[in-house]
Amino acid sequence: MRLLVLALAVCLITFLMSAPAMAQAAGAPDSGAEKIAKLESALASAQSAGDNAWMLVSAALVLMMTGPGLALFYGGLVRTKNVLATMMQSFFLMALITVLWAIAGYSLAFSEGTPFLGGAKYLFLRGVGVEPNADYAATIPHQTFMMFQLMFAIITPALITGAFAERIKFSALVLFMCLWVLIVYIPLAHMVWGKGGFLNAYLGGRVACFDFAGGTVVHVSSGVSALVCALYLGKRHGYAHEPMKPHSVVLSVIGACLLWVGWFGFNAGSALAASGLATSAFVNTHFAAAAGALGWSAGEWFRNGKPSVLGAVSGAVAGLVAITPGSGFVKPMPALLIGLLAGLVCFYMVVVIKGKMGYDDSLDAFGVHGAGGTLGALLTGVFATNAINNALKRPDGHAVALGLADGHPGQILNQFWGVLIAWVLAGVGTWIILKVVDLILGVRVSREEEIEGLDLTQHGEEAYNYEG
Amino acid sequence: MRLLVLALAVCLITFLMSAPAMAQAAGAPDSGAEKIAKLESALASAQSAGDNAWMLVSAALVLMMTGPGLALFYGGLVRTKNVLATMMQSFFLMALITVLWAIAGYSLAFSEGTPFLGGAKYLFLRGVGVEPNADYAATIPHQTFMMFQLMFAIITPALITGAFAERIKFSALVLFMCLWVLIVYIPLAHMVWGKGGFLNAYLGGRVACFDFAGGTVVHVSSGVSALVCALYLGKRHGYAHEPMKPHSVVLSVIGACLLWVGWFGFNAGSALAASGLATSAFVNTHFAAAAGALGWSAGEWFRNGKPSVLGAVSGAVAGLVAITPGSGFVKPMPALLIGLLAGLVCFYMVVVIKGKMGYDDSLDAFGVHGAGGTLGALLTGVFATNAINNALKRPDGHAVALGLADGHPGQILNQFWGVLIAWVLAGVGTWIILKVVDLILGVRVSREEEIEGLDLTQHGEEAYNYEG
Amino acid sequence: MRLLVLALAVCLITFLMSAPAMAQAAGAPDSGAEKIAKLESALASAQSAGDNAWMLVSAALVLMMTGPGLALFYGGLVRTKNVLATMMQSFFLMALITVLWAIAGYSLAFSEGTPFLGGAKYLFLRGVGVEPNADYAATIPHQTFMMFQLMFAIITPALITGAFAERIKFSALVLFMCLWVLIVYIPLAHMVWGKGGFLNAYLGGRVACFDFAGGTVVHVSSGVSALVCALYLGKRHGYAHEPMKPHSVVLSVIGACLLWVGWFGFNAGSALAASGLATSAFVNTHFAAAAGALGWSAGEWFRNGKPSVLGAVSGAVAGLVAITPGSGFVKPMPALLIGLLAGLVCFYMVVVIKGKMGYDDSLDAFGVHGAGGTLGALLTGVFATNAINNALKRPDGHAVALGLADGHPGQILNQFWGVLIAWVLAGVGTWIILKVVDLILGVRVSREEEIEGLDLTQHGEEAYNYEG
Amino acid sequence: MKKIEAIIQPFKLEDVKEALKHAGVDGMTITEVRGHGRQKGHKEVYRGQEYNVDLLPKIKVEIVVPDGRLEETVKTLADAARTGKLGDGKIFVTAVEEAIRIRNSDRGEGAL
Amino acid sequence: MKKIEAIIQPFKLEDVKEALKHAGVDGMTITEVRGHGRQKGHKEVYRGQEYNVDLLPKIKVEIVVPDGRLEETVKTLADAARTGKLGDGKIFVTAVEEAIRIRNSDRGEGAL
Amino acid sequence: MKKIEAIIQPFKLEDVKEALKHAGVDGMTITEVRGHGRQKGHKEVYRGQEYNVDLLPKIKVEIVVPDGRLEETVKTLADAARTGKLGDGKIFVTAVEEAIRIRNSDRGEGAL
Ligand SMILES: Nc1ncnc2c1ncn2[C@@H]1O[C@H](COP(=O)(O)OP(=O)(O)O)[C@@H](O)[C@H]1O
Ligand SMILES: Nc1ncnc2c1ncn2[C@@H]1O[C@H](COP(=O)(O)OP(=O)(O)O)[C@@H](O)[C@H]1O
Ligand SMILES: Nc1ncnc2c1ncn2[C@@H]1O[C@H](COP(=O)(O)OP(=O)(O)O)[C@@H](O)[C@H]1O
Repeated sequence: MRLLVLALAVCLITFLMSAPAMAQAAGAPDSGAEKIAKLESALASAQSAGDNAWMLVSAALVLMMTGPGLALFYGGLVRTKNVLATMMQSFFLMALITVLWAIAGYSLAFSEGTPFLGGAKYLFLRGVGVEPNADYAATIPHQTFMMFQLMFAIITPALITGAFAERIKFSALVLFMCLWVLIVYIPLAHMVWGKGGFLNAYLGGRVACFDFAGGTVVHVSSGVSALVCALYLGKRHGYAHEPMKPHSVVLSVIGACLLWVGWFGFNAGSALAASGLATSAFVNTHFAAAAGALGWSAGEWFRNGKPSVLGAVSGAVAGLVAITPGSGFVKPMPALLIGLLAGLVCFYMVVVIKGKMGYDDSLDAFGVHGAGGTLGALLTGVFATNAINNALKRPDGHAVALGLADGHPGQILNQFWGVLIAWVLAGVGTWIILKVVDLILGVRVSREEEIEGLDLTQHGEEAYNYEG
Repeated sequence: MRLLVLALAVCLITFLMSAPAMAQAAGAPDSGAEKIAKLESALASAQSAGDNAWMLVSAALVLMMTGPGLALFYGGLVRTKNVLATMMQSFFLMALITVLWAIAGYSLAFSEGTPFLGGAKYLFLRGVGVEPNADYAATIPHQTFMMFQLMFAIITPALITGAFAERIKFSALVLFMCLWVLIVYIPLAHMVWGKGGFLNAYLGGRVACFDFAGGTVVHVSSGVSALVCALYLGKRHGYAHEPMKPHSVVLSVIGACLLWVGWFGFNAGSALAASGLATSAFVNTHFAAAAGALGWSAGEWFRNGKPSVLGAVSGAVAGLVAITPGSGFVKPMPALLIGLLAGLVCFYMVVVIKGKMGYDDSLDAFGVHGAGGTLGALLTGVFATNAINNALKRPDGHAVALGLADGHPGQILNQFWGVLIAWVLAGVGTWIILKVVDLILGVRVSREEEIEGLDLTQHGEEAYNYEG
Repeated sequence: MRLLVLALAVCLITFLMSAPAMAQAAGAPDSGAEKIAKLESALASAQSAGDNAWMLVSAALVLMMTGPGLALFYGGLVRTKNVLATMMQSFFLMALITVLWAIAGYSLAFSEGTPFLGGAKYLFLRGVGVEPNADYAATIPHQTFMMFQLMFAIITPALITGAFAERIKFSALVLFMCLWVLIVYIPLAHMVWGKGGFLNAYLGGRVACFDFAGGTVVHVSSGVSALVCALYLGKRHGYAHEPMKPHSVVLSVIGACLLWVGWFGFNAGSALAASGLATSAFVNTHFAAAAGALGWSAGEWFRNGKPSVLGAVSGAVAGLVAITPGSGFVKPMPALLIGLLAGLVCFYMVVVIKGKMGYDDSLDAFGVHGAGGTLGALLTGVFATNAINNALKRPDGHAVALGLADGHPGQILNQFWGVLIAWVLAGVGTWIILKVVDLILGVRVSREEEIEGLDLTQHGEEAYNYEG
Repeated sequence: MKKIEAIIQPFKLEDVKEALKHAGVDGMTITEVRGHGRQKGHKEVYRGQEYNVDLLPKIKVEIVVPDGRLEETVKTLADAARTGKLGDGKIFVTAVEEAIRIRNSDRGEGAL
Repeated sequence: MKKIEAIIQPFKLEDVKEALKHAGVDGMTITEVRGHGRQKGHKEVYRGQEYNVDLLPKIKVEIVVPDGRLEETVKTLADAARTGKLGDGKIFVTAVEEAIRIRNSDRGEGAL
Repeated sequence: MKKIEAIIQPFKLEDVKEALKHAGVDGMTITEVRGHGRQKGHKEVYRGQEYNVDLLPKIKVEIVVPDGRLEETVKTLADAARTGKLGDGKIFVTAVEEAIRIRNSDRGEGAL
């Protein structure tokens, strides 16, 4: 009995002695785990703050590309009598597409549906709140993603306006753009970027086409549509006979600079986070713009004996267009090369080919965005590398080989399919929409209105009243 | 004795055996706690980096709204002979108010004092360092907050300049603005946003008026003051007889675009963090601008048979004004509605009412900011919901019902009080200040100077010398 | 034996009883440590997101300073016939310097080498990836740092163009700028900011010269070079006889506003993080700009009886220039003072001294950047304080006394050495480069070309074709 | 036919136009010009560079009238353009030998 | 010598220039002017403020020709500028007493 | 009275103004015009679209003088405007029948 008592006592004492340890041990993990859970949630918030800061800025930058960027770039290139109408085409789209997007556009592009078109889940933005949508961007509010994408849906149709500047009826433009966004842009955006989209390399697409920031979705689609518009509408009255010099190259240079700056949001923002990938895209964007400006300038210096300012800025835009699809996939030196090629190719398209073909793409939306976008999309297949973008993993966790640079030449074919689909959809879609709009409203102003200018006839205003 | 020895031995062995556990247990929590403390401080730094990044950008964006944004928007609307003077009015305020703010303005608005005016604590920015001021914004340097608020104090008086464009004496403007910021703006800012302010819903105000980004503080105050200025100064010489067309609608469109882009900093920056709330405000801002542009354009299309570019941009600004107070309180669809209503109402104010009333609010500072701000402040009472902004908690931790949408119709009355106070303070204050300035310096230039233009007579320059 | 059994049993039981505690204790730290490690890496990512967001924005802002900012500021100041050529000088540098930087510039400036020039490590940006370079900025991708620095290398030569506006041959400009960046800018940048640079206060320099954002590297270097250029090229044809009024002060005001906004990226971005230091620099930048505008305006009001708009914006730029070196070292009130002094001194330089000396620094690159930069660099030695910037530690961990304000008057001498080196390098380097370029290409256009204008003769374009 | 060429103050254009309309004169052509005369100019200063601007903005109004309407038109115009201050401007009258309406090749006074 | 002063529609300038070139007329001076006549203007509205713009942009072409070339030049010009609509403009002919070529002080018809 | 109408190179305006001032000629009206003549223009290229610009910027100076001052004024003007190169411009002289000073309705040479 004594022994038992003793044993119990010993046990008790020992237990008590170790009790503090246990208590500590039992307490520490608990409160530690809590703290860690708290830290984890605080961390998610901190990560989101950084990424959201960048994405909000990016969205703002992309809006700035359309207005005042593109409005100025295009506005400077037309004649005085059409400058307001041209700027209005960009500005009004900022308003129009926003409403369309809020009601149905975002849902049709980004909710799950078929491989070719999204569904109705997000109509009226139901369910699109501040909680992240992990499919697209796990660290930023879903609405931030929605808003960023909206800015793309605004600028893309705005790019087309370059093709029918100085002769389209404003009412026709409004109808055309509504239909074009619904019929051409949204399906294409869904195919390339939407969950389950046919060409979406990341979210279950059948053909893995890489388009980081919109080579096909934005530039090929708008550029090809621009060509169709230019062909359908016909030349401006007096084209190639009367002088149609840009009324203010100064405005165009300002616009081009703002496009360049805004494009950082466009491309680096497409990383959807303030990550190293965003930096990569930022660097590539800048390098391609620079090389594009040099390329076009070199072409002009060689051909005309002097480089023009309009040429330099056009070249920068061409470089920016061409790097767009690959901006988050290629290394800096290839980015320089892509930009340089784009500068030269678009120069050749605009200066030589357009002259030979004889269509009147007033502001060269096709020559720059169509040609540059196609070139860039294909070169993405050449230079894309998982050294820059390793988001795509094999089942064993290794990064997938991306482009020819990674030893995957087949990617060029994938890119080709993406481009082809964009060409066909944009070409056919635009033609049909133009036909429909023409039947309903007529697309082109009368000869008299064209001579008087769109500012007065479509909007009842004059851009400049210096003598006042 | 043996037993005792045994017992002790047992205890010792057991103890030793459990010792490692204890050691570990004792060590782990300690070093873990340290690490966690370190993590917590690093986390605060990371959170602050994200939020500060966004807030610095927002401050920059709000400055950009004044210059070049507003300078261009207003500058384009006046006649050639007054464009520089008009731009100067915005630009000079960027300098003048900054110094005022550094010396006394910030302290009077944001340090604790009475419900109607702050105190002297922060004179010369004493004590305003990089440590956060948790009352206002816990995750960003106090100076960031001070700077962000300064940008608001700059643009608000700049908005008024639209009312007395083309006829005010520059020296009078300088004196007027100093007094106006001290007597009208700062008290109002303190009441609505300052700790202990009379209308501050969050920091101990008596009447809980919601004004997320300045519907009353910025737009009602400037708009109503503008009306008083327009009435006091009288019409421009030749008003309604000579043409006073905007000398460059192009400049105004650029300005409006920059205002739109900058407004993201204004409204989404008012979340004081790169949070989901910032995203909400960003979305609402954009939606209201878009709907406002469509609203005004629809009005013009209906009334004049064609929508003007100046109308579209004016409508966007009206939408932006109206959403400002509610941008961090309402859902996206109500934001669309608020914008649309603002576009229509401000169109009606400027085109119909102003014509009937006959005052010469040269650039429609009242018609857009006064009317739009009032409308927006009241509609905030209708649509504010804790589903978007749940910062206001009941003692039991539940979010307080905000507006009519949350089943709290009384908020509309609260909003009304806020608006009323702003109207009265701005109206009476401005009138008195004008009287005083008129006595000291005279507010209006002579008839000859007005005909020759303010650029030459007030600043000795001409805006354009193209023939050079 | 029983005792032994008993003892063992006791030990066992006791052990078992404490085992859970041990298990917990052993398990908790392990998984905690893992989690903490994970947290730490996640934290680094969150911190980086915030800082990178700010730095990408800053880089974009600094690019915006050159185009459209400086392009507009300078473009507005020249005559109509030279506006495009002037804008081109800024724009083309955006392209040219980028390629130079990618190939060799960054390496020569920022890889380790001698105290006077960097090495070849980063040629073609080898090894410059997304991993941070802890020497320069531990929390952002190395490429972000490289890109931010590139934007500085672009704007610095662009500032010089103000000196030979309206008379330089474009081909000569291209060659001159390539050489100037290689021979003047890069060595200076390496000395002040490069690891092991002679003047680098933080990374092993011999003379601790403080230059937060480029007072010597950017402004003294470009300003002094501008003076040499103005002297070498001689006056414009018709200088002081024909009127050479700014063709559009409006453009210059827009440009100055964009410079002001962009300068936040320039100075606050030089904190290389979205930290409290960035906020300090932001505040100082804004305050100095404001005070500079007031200073210059006061000078004009006193001298001419009225303040001009061009004067106010010039003063703001002067304030911005002068605060640049000290923006991350001084308190807000001294920043106000520095700005005010800069406004007055640069006003005096441009209005009085230049007139007396008789050189034709067309756009006052020397009067503003040379004088303002020198003033600011010296005043940094006066007002720099470790209350704002405590990065420099003594071995005992205390912050080093920085300027006179901290009781370290010797710093003014250090600053003087920095300024002197910059003056000499810029002065001698520029003179030699001009000589070489003149021999190869000729630097100045012919009298006929100058009369016809650079737009037509160098680029084959006209800026405005309003009559179109 | 006579051509009346009036150099007037820009801010008087509206008044002149109205007065002429009342007087039944419809056709006119205006040009933005700059004039130098007794009216003294003003000083402009750009960064310390002073310019004495002595070419001031004016509007030139050209009206071709039948001989019979000359005096009346000149008087109407001058009255409407007068402020009584230096710089009000001048009116010059020259002979026009022929006038042709491009639209239909009408000639002479009927073409006005 | 005679001075031909034609007010034409701006968009006709190119045609007129070409026609004159074909007709061997080389020297001319053009000015941007605004004209008021039978052609009715248009309404512009800025924020509800309506303006009836009745001064429309025109181009004034001035050509001094030897007497012998007057008719031919006028005809060429008028034909090229004609659209047949209101607003086509007018041509006025006045006598020029002397012409001097600044470059070498040539005078008379030889100076043209 | 005579009207002297000179088309000169824009960059010569300052010299001409000064010379005229020295010669005691105060009143003048100038207009920005574009001229076409022997001086060949230049090529401009915008995105591959070439334009041969053959209308070059000129300044038109108009001076009405009493008959007696005609020759002196023309000479002064021509001398100041001369560079000796193509494009220097022309001077045309026409008769002015009447001049009226709007301010006070003075007429004739006294109104100049
Ligand atoms: N001799 C002249 N020839 C041509 N234009 C003249 C002449 N004198 C005056 N003018 C024009 O008339 C305008 C008014 O002349 P000014 O002498 O200033 O006033 P006022 O006619 O009242 O004496 C001048 O700005 C100029 O355009
Ligand atoms: N009497 C006039 N004097 C000067 N210019 C005139 C006169 N009548 C017409 N013009 C000019 O000719 C232009 C065309 O005249 P308008 O009456 O509109 O058409 P149309 O010549 O076909 O009848 C006017 O805009 C104006 O510039
Ligand atoms: N016949 C003319 N009628 C009207 N203006 C003319 C005529 N010939 C020349 N001019 C004007 O004179 C300017 C100079 O003429 P141009 O032939 O180039 O040089 P130059 O007078 O030295 O021979 C032209 O640009 C044009 O404005």
